[in-house]
Amino acid sequence: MRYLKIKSDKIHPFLERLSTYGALYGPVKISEEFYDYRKIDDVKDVAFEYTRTVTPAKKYVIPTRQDMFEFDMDTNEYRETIGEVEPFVLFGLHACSIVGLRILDGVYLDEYPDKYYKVRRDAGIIIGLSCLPDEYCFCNLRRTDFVDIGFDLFLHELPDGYLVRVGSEQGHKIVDENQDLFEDVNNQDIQNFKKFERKRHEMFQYQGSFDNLRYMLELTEDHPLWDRESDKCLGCGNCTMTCPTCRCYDVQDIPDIDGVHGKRIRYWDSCQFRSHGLVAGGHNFRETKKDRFINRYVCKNAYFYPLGTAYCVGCGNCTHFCPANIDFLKNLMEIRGISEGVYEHSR
Amino acid sequence: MSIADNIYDLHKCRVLRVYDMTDEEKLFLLRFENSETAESWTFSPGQFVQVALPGIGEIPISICSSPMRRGFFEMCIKKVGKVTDIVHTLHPGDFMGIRGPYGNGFPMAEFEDSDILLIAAGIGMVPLRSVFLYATDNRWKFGNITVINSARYGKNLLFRKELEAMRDIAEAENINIIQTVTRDPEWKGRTGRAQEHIADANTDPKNSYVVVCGPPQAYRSIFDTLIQQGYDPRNIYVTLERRMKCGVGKCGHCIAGSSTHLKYICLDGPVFGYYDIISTPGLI
Amino acid sequence: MKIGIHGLTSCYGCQLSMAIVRRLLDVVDKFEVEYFYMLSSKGDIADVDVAFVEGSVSTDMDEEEVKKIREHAKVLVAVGSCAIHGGVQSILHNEGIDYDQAFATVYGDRPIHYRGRVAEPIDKYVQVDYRLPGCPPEEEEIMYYLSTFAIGSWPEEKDYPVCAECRRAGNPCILIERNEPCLGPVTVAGCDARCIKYDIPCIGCRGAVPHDTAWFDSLAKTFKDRGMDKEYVRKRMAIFSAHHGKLDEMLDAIYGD
Amino acid sequence: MKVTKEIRVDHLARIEGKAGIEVDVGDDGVEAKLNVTEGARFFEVITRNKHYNEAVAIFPRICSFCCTPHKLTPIEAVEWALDIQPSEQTRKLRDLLYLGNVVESHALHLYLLVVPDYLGYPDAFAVAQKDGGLVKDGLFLKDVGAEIQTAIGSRSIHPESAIVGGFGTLPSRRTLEKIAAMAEEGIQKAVRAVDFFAEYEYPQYVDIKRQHLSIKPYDVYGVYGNTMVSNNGDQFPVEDYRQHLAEEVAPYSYAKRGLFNDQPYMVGALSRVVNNDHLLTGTAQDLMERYHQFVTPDNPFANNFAQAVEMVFFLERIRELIQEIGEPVQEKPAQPSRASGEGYAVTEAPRGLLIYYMNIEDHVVTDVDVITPTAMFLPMMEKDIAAMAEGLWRDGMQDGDTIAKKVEMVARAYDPCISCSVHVTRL
Repeated sequence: MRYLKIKSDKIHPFLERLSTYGALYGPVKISEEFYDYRKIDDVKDVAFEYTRTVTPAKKYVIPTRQDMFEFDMDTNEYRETIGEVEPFVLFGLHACSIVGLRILDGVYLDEYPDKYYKVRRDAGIIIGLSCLPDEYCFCNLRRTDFVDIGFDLFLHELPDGYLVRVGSEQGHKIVDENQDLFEDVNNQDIQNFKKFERKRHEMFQYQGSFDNLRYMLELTEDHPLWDRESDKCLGCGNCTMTCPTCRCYDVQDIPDIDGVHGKRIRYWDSCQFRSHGLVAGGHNFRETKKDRFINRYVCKNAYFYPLGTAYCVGCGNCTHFCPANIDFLKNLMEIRGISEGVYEHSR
Repeated sequence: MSIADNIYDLHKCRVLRVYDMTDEEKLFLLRFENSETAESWTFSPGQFVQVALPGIGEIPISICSSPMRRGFFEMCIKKVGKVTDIVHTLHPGDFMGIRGPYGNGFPMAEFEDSDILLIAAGIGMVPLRSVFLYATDNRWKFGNITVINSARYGKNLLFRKELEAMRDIAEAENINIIQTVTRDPEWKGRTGRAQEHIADANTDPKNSYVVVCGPPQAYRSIFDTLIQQGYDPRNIYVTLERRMKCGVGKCGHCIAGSSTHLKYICLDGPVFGYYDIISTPGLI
Repeated sequence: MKIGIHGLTSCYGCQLSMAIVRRLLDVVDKFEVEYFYMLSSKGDIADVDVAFVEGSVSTDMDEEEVKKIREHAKVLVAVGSCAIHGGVQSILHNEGIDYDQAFATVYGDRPIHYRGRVAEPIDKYVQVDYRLPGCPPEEEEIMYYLSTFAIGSWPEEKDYPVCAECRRAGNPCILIERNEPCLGPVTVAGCDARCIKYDIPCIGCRGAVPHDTAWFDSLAKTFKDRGMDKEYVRKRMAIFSAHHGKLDEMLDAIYGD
Repeated sequence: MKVTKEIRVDHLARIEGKAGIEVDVGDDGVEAKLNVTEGARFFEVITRNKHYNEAVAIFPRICSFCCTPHKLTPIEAVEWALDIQPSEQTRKLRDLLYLGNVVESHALHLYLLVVPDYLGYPDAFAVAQKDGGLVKDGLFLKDVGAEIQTAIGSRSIHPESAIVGGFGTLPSRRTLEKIAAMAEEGIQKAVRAVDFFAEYEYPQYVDIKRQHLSIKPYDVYGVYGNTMVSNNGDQFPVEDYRQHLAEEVAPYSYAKRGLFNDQPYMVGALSRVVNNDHLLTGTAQDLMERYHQFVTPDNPFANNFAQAVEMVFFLERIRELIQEIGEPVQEKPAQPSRASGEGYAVTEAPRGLLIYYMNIEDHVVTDVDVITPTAMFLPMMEKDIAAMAEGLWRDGMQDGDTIAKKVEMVARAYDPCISCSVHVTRL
C-alpha cells in the first residue's frame, strides 16, 4: 500500500482541492450533541472530531426517498428516473461506515445489480478518517474497526497531520495530482500511527469478538430480556434509520392529479414498523412489538457471508439515537451471558 | 448502462383472457407485448413475478401455468389489496407490467423418476398447479402423481373444475386427484384436512417428492403426517409468501429466519426444503 | 368522479388546506366538486363518490349532518385531527369536564337553542373508510389522496411515527439532546417532521400512530426518566389524543394511578 | 311583531365557519339574526391548567384563517405576564409573520369568497372557468402570505415555530429575499384587486353611521400596538378593555356579541383604514387618494375595498421589513424573568381587533380571556343585514332568494370568522 503524510496546515487546502473532484460532503456539527453529513460549502465547517452522524453514509447511495420511474397510466409505460448523478466526494467516513457501504455493495450489486445504487456508488469518492471510540462503539468486537479496502484515501490522525493510506486508483490519482500537499512518511510518523492505534484499541469498552454471538442469540428466544427491553421500545425506527447497513425500503406509486402520469418512488422503511411484515390478506409475520424488536437483533447479528462479518458493524448509532435509551451492546452482552466488567475487560 | 440494465424495469404484458375462479380469485392469461420476449421468456414451476400497475403498485404473484406452454403464462390472483383490487377490474386487451421470474422454483429435474405428492391448502394450489401441469406435460418423466387440494368450502377449491374434468384421463395416467373440504356441509365429496388424505395417495413414500403449500399454520401437522407415513424429510418442499417490494433481495421485506440462518424468501426461496424450514426459525 | 368537502365543528383549516393546494384548478378540473362548504354556495349534500369530512361531532346538528353525508357517499374520508381524533376541543373529555358544567360556566344561565356535547371523532357515529391526518393535513398528502381516488384506487395510510421522517431528514433528536417533550415517537408520520426541522418539539398534531402502535407507555417512561411528571405528560399527550382509548391506562402503567 | 316575510339562509357559504342568517320582516320593522351553528369548543377552558407553551400551541386551532394572530397574540400576553423581552429581530420577524397571515387571509377572502358575489357565480371555481386570471392573482397573493408563514412559522396554517420568547430555526436570507421578490411581484396584482373593487358601487341601504374601533399602531401602519382608538376620538390601553368593551350572549348563537360604549361597532380593515389612514404610505397612499370616495366609513362594503388597499400596503411593508431584518441571526428564545403574572395583548387580526388576557401562575395558565373581531362586530353586522333586507323590501323586492343573496353579501363584506367567534369565552 502507498502511504503519505499530509500536514495539519494542508488539510483545509486539501479539502478545497477535493471539492474540485465533485460536490464535497462531510461531517458537520448540527447541534450541541449531533453531527451529520452535509454538503460542505466552507471547508472550515468540517468537523474532524465527530464520532457519529444522524444519517449514515448510506443516504448518498440509497437516498432517503428516491424516484424510480415516471409512468403513463394510459399507455402502461414506464420511464426510469435515475437522472444524472454528479460526482461527489464523501469525506471523513470512519471504518465502520466504510464496511457498512461494502455490505450494502454486497446486497445491491449482487447477481441483480441495482442501477440506482450503482450509479451513485460509482460517482462517489470515499475518503476515510480515523476515529476514537466513545461509550457506544464496539466495532472492534465486530472486527470492523480497521478497513483494508473500500476507500480511495484513508486519513489516520497524527499529532501534526494525517497519515494517508491510498486505497484505489482514484486515490493514487488524487494524490498524484496534488503532490504539493503531501510528503513522505517518516519514522516518527510511523511511531505516532502505532501509538494512535494502540490508544484507540485500549479505549474500547470490551475486547474480544462477537463471532459466536449469533448462535447464542438463537438459543435465547425466551430470555426475559426481550419482554423487558421491547416494552421500552417506542417502535420509532430511529435505530434502523441511523444504522449504516439497514437497507429496507418500501415502494409506493404516486399518481398525478391529472390521472395519467405519476411516479414510483422508494423510501427508507424499517422492520420496526407494523406493516413491514404484513402480507396480502392481513397475516403479519411480525405481529407484536416484541416480534419486531427481536427481528432487528436477529437480522443485525446474522452474518453477511461474502464479507465474513455481521450485518451490524458496531457503530453504536442505534443506541445513541434511541430515545428510550435501549442499549444494544449491553443487551447483546446479556445474551452472550457475560455481564459487564468480566468479559476480557481491558480497562 | 441502458434501460435494459434496470432490474426493476417492466415488460408490458397483455391480458388475453380472464376467468372467474371463485368469488375472490380470477385466472389471467397473459402474453408479453414484445413477441421476442414472449417466445424466449421462461420460468420454472414455483417461481414468481412482480406484477405492476402504474399508479397502483407492484406485488409478487406466483405463476400457475406450465413453462412448457411457450408464449403465454397464467396467474391466479386473489383480490386482497390495493393492486389486486384493480387487477380484478382488468379485461382482455388491458395491460400489466411484469418483471421476473424470480426465486428458485422447485427442483423439477431432481423430481424426475420419482412419484410426486402435491398438497395444497387454500390458495396454496396456485404455485402447485404449475408443478402439476409441468409434470403432466412431461408425464413420462415422473412416477405416480397425487394432488390433494383442500379448502374450507367447495366454492373455495381452486381449480376444482379443472381437476375434476381431468379425473378420467388422470386415472388412466396414474394421477390421483383428491379434493377435500373442511367446513362445507353441502359438499358431497371428501371432507377433512389435507393430511387426513395422505394415506390415500398413490405415491410411494420411499420414492416420492412432496410439495406443500398453504397457510403458515397448516405446515406442522402436514409434515408430521408425512414423516409418520414414511416420506423422506429430505424430499419435502414448501413454497412461502411474503410482501416483497423488489423480488431481488434488496428491499428487505421478505427477510426471515434466525441469526444463523437468515434467508431472503425471494432469493433463497420461495421454495424451501424441510430441513431449511426446521433449522430456520421464523421462516413459517 | 364526484367529491364533496364538508366541515363539522373545527377551525376549518382542513378545508382551507384543500382550498389552497397549489394545483387547485387541476383538482377542480379532475373532479366534480358537488359540495365545498367553505368555498361554494352550491346546494345541498349530494350523492358523491368520495366525501371528505373535517371537524368533530360537537352538536346534534353535527351528528345529523355526518350521518347524512355518510348516506350520500360511497367512500368517506375523515380529514384532520378533529374528524379522526376529536381535535383539541376533546381535551375536555380527557380532563373529565362535564359539558353542561363547562357550558353553564361559559355562557351563564342564558339559554342557547343548540345542544352541544364534548367533541368526538366522527367514527363514533359513522363508518370511516380512510383517514387523512394532520392539523392541518399536508398538501402532498391531500394531493396523494385525491389522485389515488381519481384513478379508482385508494391511498395507503402511513402507519409509522414522525421519528422515521425526522431521522430521514437528518434532524438532531431534540428529545435525546435537550429532553424536550417531543411527541414524534407516538405521532403518525406524513409531515416530514416539520416542527422538529424548525427545532420545535412535536406536539402530536397529526394524532397517534394507528393500529395500536402508538406506545404512549414507552414514551411516558422515557419522559419520566427525564424528570417529567405525570400530569404534565398526560396533558401534553391529551391535546391531540384525548379520545385515545389506551392513553390513561398506558400512563398509569408507567406512573401508577 | 307580525312577521310578513321570513328570509332564511341556512348555510351562509363562503365564510370561515358555520352560520346561517334569519331575517324577519314584520309590520314594525326588520329583525336580523346571524345564527352561529357550530359547536362550542371552549378554548378558554381547554387551555387552562396547561403550561403556557402548550396553551399557545392550542390557541391557533381556534381558527385556520387567523391562526397566526391566535398564535402571536397569546404569545404577547404570556410575555407581558412573565416579563419576557424578545429581541428586536424577533419583533420584526413576528411583524412579518403576522403580515403574511393578513395578506393570505385578505387574498383568500377577496378572491375566493367575495369575488364570486360580485361576478354572480356560486364559487371561485366557476369564476376560474370564466376569468382564470383573477383567481390566479388571488392564489398567488395567498402564496406570498403562505410562504412567509411557512418560512418563519413552519407552515401557513397553525404555525408552530413561533414560540414564547422567539422562534425555532429561522429562515435563511435567501428565503427571505425570495419572499421579498414574490411580494414585489404581488403588488401589481393587489393593485388590480383595488381597481376591481373600485368598479362596484356600494348598496346605499347599509349607509349607517357607525363606530370604528382599531389599534393605534406603534409607529407604522400595522397590526401591533397596545392602545385602541375609535373614530369618535376615544382611546384606551388594552389592559382597560373590560371597562370599554362589553360582551353579551344571545340565545340563538354560541358566539358572544360585543358592544362598545353600549353600542354596536365595527372592526377590521375598514376601521383600520378609517382610523389610521394618515399612516398609509407609498402605493397604498396613492390609491387612497385616487379612490377616496370608496373609503366610506358608513358602508360595510367599503371593507372589501379597504382590504385590497391593505394588501398593497402590507406587500410593500413586507419588502421593507425583510430589508430591515437583513440576515437572520439564530437566537435562543428569550426567557421569563418571573413565573407568574397577568398579561394583556391586542393585535389587528385580518378581520379586526383581537384581545388576549392571560393569568399565569408558576408557568401554568390559570385564566384566559379572548375577544375576537367577529364577536365584536356581530351586532353591527346584524344591524346592516336588517337594513339591507328592510331597504330591499321597502323598495318592493318580494323575492326572498334575491334578498337572501344580498344579505349574504353584507355578511361576507365583514369577512366574518365564525370559528373564532364561537370558541372563546370567559370562564
